[in-house]
Amino acid sequence: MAGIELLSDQGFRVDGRKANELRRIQCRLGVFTQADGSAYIEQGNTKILAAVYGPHEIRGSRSKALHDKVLVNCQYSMATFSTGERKRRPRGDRKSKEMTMHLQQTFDAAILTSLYPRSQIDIFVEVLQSDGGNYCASVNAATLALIDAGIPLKDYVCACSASFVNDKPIMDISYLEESSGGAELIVATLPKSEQIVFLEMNSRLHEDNLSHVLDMAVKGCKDIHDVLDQAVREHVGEVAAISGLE
Amino acid sequence: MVDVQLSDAEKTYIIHGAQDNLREDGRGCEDYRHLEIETSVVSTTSGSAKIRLANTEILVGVKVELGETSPENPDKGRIEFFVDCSANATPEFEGRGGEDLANEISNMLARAYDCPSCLDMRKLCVVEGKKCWIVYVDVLLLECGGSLFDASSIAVKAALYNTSIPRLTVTHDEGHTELELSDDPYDVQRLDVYNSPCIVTLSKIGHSHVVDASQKEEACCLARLMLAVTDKGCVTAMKKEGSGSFDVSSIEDMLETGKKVGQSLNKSLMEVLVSEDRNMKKKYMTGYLR
Amino acid sequence: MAAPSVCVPGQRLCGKDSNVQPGRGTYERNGFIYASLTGCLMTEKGEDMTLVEVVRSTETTLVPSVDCLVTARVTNVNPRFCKCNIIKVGSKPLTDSFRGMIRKEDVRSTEKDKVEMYKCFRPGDIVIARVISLGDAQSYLLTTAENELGVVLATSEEGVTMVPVSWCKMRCPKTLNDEFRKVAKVQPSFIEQCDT
Amino acid sequence: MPTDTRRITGPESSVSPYSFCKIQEPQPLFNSQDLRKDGRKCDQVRPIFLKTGVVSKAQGSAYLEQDGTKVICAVYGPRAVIKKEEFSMKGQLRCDFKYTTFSCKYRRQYQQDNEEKDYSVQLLEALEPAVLLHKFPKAQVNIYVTVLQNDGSALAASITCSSVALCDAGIEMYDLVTGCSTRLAGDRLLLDPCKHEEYSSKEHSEVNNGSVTVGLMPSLNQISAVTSSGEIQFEHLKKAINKCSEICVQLYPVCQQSLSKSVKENIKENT
Repeated sequence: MAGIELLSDQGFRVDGRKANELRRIQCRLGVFTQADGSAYIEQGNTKILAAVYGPHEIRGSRSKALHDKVLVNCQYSMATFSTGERKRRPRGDRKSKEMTMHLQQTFDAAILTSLYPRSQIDIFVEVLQSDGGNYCASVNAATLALIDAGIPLKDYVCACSASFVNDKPIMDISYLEESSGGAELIVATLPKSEQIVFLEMNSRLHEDNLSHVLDMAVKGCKDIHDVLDQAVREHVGEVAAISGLE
Repeated sequence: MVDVQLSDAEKTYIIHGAQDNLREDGRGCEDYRHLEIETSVVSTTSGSAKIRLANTEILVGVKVELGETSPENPDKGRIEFFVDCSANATPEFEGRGGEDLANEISNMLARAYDCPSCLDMRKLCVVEGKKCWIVYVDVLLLECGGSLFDASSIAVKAALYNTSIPRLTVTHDEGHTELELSDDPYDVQRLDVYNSPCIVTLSKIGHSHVVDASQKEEACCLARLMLAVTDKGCVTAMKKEGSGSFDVSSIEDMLETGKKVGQSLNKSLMEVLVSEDRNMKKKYMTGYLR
Repeated sequence: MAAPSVCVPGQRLCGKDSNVQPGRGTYERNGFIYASLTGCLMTEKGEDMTLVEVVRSTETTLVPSVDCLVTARVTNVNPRFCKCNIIKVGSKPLTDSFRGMIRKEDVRSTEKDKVEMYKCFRPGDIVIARVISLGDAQSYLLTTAENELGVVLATSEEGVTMVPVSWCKMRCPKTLNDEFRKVAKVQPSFIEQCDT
Repeated sequence: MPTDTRRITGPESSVSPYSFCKIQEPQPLFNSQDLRKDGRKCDQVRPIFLKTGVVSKAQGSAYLEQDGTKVICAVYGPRAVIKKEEFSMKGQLRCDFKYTTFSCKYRRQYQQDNEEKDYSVQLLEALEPAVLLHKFPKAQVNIYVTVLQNDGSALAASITCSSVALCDAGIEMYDLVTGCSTRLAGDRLLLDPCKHEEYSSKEHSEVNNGSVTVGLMPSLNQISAVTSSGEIQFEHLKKAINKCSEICVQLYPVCQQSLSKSVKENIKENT
């Protein structure tokens, strides 16, 4: 895209970050009382709320029940005012349906599903403000909410995006960088075991560069893991202190 | 709405409590629960507000868009309400589950704002008969803890207060009209919400009535009277809800209470909004991280 | 008979005391008896009390209730239960059918574990059954575990109405084939008695 | 407003014919003799025609006419609940309020719009307290109200009409529900307003400009529905509610007469 230099000669991006720098992450666990688990995350200007209900009895038709594992049910919806242009409806469009499916697949792989056969876990994600990396932030928020709900996971699921600009991979891209037409690689990993649970790439990227970009994204996931881990430890510590454990 | 199961004994306890002006959480019949308001929370909107009324949490985003005027009202802008019940609040709202409730809330809000003195729609007209501002008020329900109508109306008023509409200059040039947007992002038009209504819901419990019913109280209330009350002490919309009925004389008492509570609610809300507006620069953190 | 007085819902009929009792089509509130139906006011004088009733000339609202006899048409049979449509409550036909269900263990009162549903009911059979509970949101629970309850009308594979030969068999008059059914021992007096 | 997407709409640049309509200047609601446009006094209600048993298929039905406002209502049931819903020991009422497409000045859509949905709910909540719901557990009664022609006070007329239809169907009720609406203009009350007298936000006028509709159970003296729009002061609101309730009480004998007439006719036919 002409006009905007996504990566300056000095190695700074439009928002002042370096190529391998994440946006500021702020998060909180347990924002709601009614949900079994909930979390809020801000990655730069992307703000996401996630709530987890369950495991509980299958809601709706019983035929959805799986006899050997839990049914992971997701819903991704975006507030009508979350984007620059007003959305007509919060969900039900193709993009949010796709996102719902991706989230479902991701967490099906990360939750210890065999522990709760014939039950259901709901993960509801609500985008309050969107500025690129919605999937990544949703995954991170949902992970925190699942942890808050006390649902056994193989590991944290951390997601990060990356792109390739001026022969250099860049990490955690914003909406501006997303929409500039470059390649976008999204990856969700289990950082400890270094397993990839979800990978998606849009647009064109030379084969040789793929590994660099992927490395950058995986590195981002690890960085995110550190931030999330710290938040979780702090939260658990607080809760323990309040309830008189220790 | 989220169901709360109550035993008969619990119901009797609440009903007797309401009679003696002492409710299960220690409030009197005309007291609201703790209310927190924050404005300017979402940067993609022209105005936004988040309110937390005990367990009820509502986020309102206002977006203004330039559109065509309607043929019936060529000299006025428009306001449109949309309510979304997020599944975060309860799994029952998943998919289209919350639509009925959402419609009810948005209809009530639309009716409450459907009178000339609430918001001056003529100020939103840009070119008469052609262009006007359309104000989209989107209400997002994040957690349900009772009094959704009251909380939504408060949040809407706060968000409208917070709304800034870019100033446009209109130049007429040989039959063409040109619109020019001001370069200064601070050169904005604010909405006058001084006379916008707040909804007060009076729930009839036993023979008495309470404001701001909690979920437990809602479970033992058969009929509710909703009043959209303005600062001047006028009603802009009224509605009875629920499967019960009211005695003719009890309606008069409820109106009395509604007026009193509604006016003081409006007053304290405006105070908070004005003071928050002044302290805007000091505050930098928003959302859930304070 | 003199012209009956017609009353409408909400009309106050009389005061209620120990010898005046509210009957069908009425309700009691604050010591008075009010009409809850549109119809003719009837008073029934008993030994030591009077029953006040509002009677409609046409059928009143009719829904199956626990312990009443119903006539149902079997729609669906599987090894655990059979589904049917309730078409009559007592002797009064319904305008809209209600769904009912007869579970395997409610077919007969003896040897419940040996019941084979296909040997008891077939789709299309007309069954007299008793309502045992309102069941779930879907259907009423019915039982045929009485001698007088069960299949009263059934057609054979040939499409001919069969005649009962024993409590568990019916015979086709055309082919003389026997088919298994849980047959009701139809006793008009019994059914009439249950209606009241 | 939801529109039917399967219908072919005009080209994108098309303009609705209504935009060429002349905008009517708001006319004064009453003249110097305090008479309204149709010659009524302020507190005069239009004559009511009410007939039961107009839909032969339905269990109960009623037709109500108040000059230009014509409402027909059919009641079906109690019948089995078709939709998958939770078990309830109480019966359920379902209300469907619909304007016919040709009933108003502007053409209505086939699908229920927001106003109609809102009215359906209000109608339901007006009737619910009057019906003995425990008499038909886990069954439902469907009430279909169709406004054939709308000349104001449609909701009030629907309330009266549907409660009479429920009676005709033989659904047990604590009481009838009668409806009445009024338009407030300054300190005046215009009872039973016509379409052009009903409140709309277009007019700029002093406070106390609005409409109130009340549904009352006359013999129990309980208000089962009350709704208002427009800006009204509390004192005037009270006055309006009381006046409406008075009229509602007066409507009771009208319904009674119509119902007993139908019962007597029925008896005649049967004997």
